[in-house]
Amino acid sequence: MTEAAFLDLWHRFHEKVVANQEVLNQLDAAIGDGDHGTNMGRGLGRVVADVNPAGSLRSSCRAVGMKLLSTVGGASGALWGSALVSASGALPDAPEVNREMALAALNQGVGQMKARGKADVGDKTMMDVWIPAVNALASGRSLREVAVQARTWADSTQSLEARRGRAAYLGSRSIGHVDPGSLSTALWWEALFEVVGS
Amino acid sequence: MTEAAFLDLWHRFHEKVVANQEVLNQLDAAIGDGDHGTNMGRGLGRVVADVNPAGSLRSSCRAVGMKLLSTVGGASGALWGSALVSASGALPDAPEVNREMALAALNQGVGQMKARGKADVGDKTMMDVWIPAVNALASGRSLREVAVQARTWADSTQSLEARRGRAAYLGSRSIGHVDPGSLSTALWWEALFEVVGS
Amino acid sequence: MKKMINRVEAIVDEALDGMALAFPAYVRRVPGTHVLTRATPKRSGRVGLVSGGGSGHEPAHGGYVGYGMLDAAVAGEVFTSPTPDQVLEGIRAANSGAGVLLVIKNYTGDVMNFDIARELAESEGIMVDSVTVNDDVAVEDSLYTTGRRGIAGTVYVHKIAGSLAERGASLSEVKAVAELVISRTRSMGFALTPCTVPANGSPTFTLEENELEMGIGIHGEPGIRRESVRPADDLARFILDRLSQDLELKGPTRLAALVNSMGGTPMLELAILARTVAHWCDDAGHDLRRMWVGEYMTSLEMQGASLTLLHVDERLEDLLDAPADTPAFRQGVSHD
Amino acid sequence: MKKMINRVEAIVDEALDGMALAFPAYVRRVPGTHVLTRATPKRSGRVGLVSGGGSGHEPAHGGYVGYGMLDAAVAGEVFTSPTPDQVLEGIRAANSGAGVLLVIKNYTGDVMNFDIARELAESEGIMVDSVTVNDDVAVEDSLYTTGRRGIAGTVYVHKIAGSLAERGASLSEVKAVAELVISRTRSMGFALTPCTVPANGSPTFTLEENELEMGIGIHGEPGIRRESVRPADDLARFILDRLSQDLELKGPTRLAALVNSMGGTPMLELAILARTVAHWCDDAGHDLRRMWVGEYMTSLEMQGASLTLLHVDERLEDLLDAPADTPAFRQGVSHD
Ligand SMILES: Nc1ncnc2c1ncn2[C@@H]1O[C@H](COP(=O)(O)OP(=O)(O)O)[C@@H](O)[C@H]1O
Ligand SMILES: Nc1ncnc2c1ncn2[C@@H]1O[C@H](COP(=O)(O)OP(=O)(O)O)[C@@H](O)[C@H]1O
Ligand SMILES: [Mg+2]
Ligand SMILES: [Mg+2]
Ligand SMILES: [Mg+2]
Ligand SMILES: [Mg+2]
Repeated sequence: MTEAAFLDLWHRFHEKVVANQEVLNQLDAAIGDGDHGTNMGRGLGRVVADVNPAGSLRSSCRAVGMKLLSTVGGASGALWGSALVSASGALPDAPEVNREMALAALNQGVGQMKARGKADVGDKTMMDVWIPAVNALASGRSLREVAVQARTWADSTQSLEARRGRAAYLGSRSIGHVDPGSLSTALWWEALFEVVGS
Repeated sequence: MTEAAFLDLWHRFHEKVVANQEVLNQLDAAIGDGDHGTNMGRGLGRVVADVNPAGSLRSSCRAVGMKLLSTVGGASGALWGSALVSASGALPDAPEVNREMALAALNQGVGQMKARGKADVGDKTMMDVWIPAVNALASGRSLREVAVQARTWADSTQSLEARRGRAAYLGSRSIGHVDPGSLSTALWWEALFEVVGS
Repeated sequence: MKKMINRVEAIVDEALDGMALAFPAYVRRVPGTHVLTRATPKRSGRVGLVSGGGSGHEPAHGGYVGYGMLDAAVAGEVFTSPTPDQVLEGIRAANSGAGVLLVIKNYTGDVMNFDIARELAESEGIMVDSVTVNDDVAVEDSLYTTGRRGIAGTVYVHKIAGSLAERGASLSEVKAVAELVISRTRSMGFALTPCTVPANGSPTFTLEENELEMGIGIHGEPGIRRESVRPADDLARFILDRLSQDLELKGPTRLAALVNSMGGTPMLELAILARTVAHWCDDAGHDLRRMWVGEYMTSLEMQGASLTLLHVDERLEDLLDAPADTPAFRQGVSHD
Repeated sequence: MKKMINRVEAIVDEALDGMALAFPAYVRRVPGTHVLTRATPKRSGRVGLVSGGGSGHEPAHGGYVGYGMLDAAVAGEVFTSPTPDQVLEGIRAANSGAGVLLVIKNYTGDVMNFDIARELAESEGIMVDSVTVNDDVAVEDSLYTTGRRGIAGTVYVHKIAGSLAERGASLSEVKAVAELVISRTRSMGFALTPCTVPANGSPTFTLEENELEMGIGIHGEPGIRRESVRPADDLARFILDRLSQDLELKGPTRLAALVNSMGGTPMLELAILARTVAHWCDDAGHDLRRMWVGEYMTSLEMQGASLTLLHVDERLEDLLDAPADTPAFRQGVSHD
């Protein structure tokens, strides 16, 4: 993956989030506080506007992370931001990265999310997409498969009772609604597939 | 007029105000603060419950006035209350009163209202009923005629711009609505006619 | 109508008890009345200050009973003037021999009921005088009508006259400073939503999603004009220009400003108005000495705000800033 | 959506400016940040107190910056945790060498963003510790979930830890008292109406005329249960029983109580709740030492209220009653 593709990923992700901003807010309104689309849209808009190629994937990944950290706010800002800052450490100070290193960085980032957020699969958070997705990739599944599956994993949060994040306060009333962070994460995987192809 | 008739007057007036409470409140909501029916209903309810015959029209008129003064509140409470207290001075310390003395007491009461409220005919207040009514009686018209006319006088406040009371703050926006205090005053005249007959 | 109450008929009674129970160090209820008076009376021989009016304007007026402000507050039913017998109880509670000043908001009902109470008190030998606050510029001033209403600016009168009374001034001096404040105070307010008088159960007017009522009073009554909603800056500047015209401010002036919530408007939005007030003063070269922002004189749960300007001088400013200690207004905490 | 604002995107920025312009004697805005800090810093060498969270809870938290309470408050967008860089600015502003205590309300977003900021500050050599307030009994407490939310009881932590810090206690002492307060504070709230997050433009939930949401948080989120509206007394007693159970109050206890408006509920109705709180304490033989009634921790214009009980002892009571002087909370005025 080139640095250009990496930055394109964030452009496409931003577009998708903006296109789904209302949906994301409404999902969050049902089981949270209704701002997930606004938060992600605001932060990604700033990434798109402010982050320029640096000739180094490590630098640009870190820059995207820092930007999200300081502009998204909320739970998702802390998780996305610190995951990317952490992942950048596993990326080379070079304008391109191979699949193996990219996977290592992904693992690093998801590990950071898990450590920071203390959520696991089944807690009805975006981890319900992140964890199966990196596991699938690690076990050799194609990005196409993962990108398609991501939606399914996101949808499957509907039947769960939330144990982490704001939705957990609703207890069993959280059942029946898709987790907004899972949906935005699925959008990210779709954007990645569109940029990288297979 | 006997003391019994006098006290019956307040019973009937109370009934009429309660029956028209919503209308009075709505008229007051349009150009005031929506409480005229509530205020009069509350005070008259207390008159009906608490004022007993005293064998003296002067005493019972004063008692009704004091009761209204301490239970109605608002502009109407001060006006009705102080008018009745003042009128009682013109009534005999006896259980009955003739037409002449009753008229003198009415005049005394209306004079007090005028002094206290500084409103005259045309200001869109209950004086638009009180003043023509006592004038008509004084010039020999029958109580029946006055009781019928009272409604007309009240209705005619609709086209006026308020110059006194809360409705005055609306300026020309007060035009087009009947003054609530005029309507409750008309109800009083109707009650009086029902009690006294011709 | 959805309200956090028990019974409509008991609202005022229970709320008065609630104030006395919540702030026992500040106020007590005169038994059997609608009067809140100071828990610790002010030093005897000082002028007493009494205000009041209909309920529904909280923290006015019970919230202003205490050191440096009122000695007694008299509450009527919601948006209904208190009755003369109750006002008389307030006067009695506030009197310690040096006389009592009544601070009346200019509404026909309030003026008449307070007047009657004053006559009753005087017949008991209590020295009573009164001032009538009429700060609302929305209404045309005229000798031939009821005149202007009293709204949020009333709290400036409580504060300044209260502090002068606390310092031991005579009844005529306290009255004079109250009249000075009245002559230099102007206010105007607007509503984004109406409010519901409990006894009625439905809002006193209705507004579309893009409408506001300009020039409202504090009893849920409609204002002088219905307008389109506009940005907070425009609203504030429009009102401030009106106030400054009416105060006949010629050049840079020393001012105090009050940004008052009608009850339902949150502090977040008030702060945005406050910002514009400061900017407007800057633009005009005025010296904005003091700003109060919050709920001072409300109309139940109505959303909206009023702005008040007070043209201060050194003496008024000193009295405005003097310590006060009441349930709803406190200042002058000493730091160590 | 009808709000007294200029532009949705500018609300927080303009409101922060407004606070600084309205209360220049109390707070200033750290330039270029969402941080309000004291206009006059506390004596150097004392522990700094920093709190914050999303906007929309005014007067929390900027209104509590000042003598005896916070040293800095960090504001996020409406109902959105502030970002770590902003919290770091708050920590820097509050630090005068003796370390900084972060008072965090227990929400995943707040906790994570404050944690990251703490790591950043520590890497700059600033001593930082934190406490997490989780007073809301509506939510089940459990190690396997997010745990309970922090709501209005947070203000007790500000007040008591703030006064201890003001007296010169060490970071570990200030943290210990904050944790003691947290362990003895319980709250629960309900909504009569929802609120509208400006960026969304429509209410987060809808309620019928006879419905309320019980067990709400402070971000417009739905509560744990939808109920029929009932008399204020019933509501208050139901909540107080829950709080007292959860506090495991065995017999008569010394208590402080906070009757908090969610923003749109007027003081008139709060006073009615306050009355019931006092009666409930009487009935149970509790010694109700101090009551606060008003807007302390709000959800924009939401109508509703929360009740908080704090189990005090002599030391906590002394700290609770110690002087404080901030835009929104003042006590300890000396009378002459
Ligand atoms: N502890 C956690 N671990 C992982 N993801 C979480 C956690 N808490 C919340 N999330 C995710 O964050 C999303 C909410 O983000 P957002 O609405 O932007 O923040 P906030 O909840 O602070 O308003 C949730 O839908 C969920 O997917
Ligand atoms: N100055 C006045 N003189 C005579 N009648 C008046 C005056 N002011 C008000 N009124 C009468 O009082 C009525 C309003 O009474 P009410 O609603 O009970 O009191 P308030 O206006 O204090 O709410 C008006 O409709 C009008 O008829
Ligand atoms: Mg959210
Ligand atoms: Mg009326
Ligand atoms: Mg009235
Ligand atoms: Mg949020």
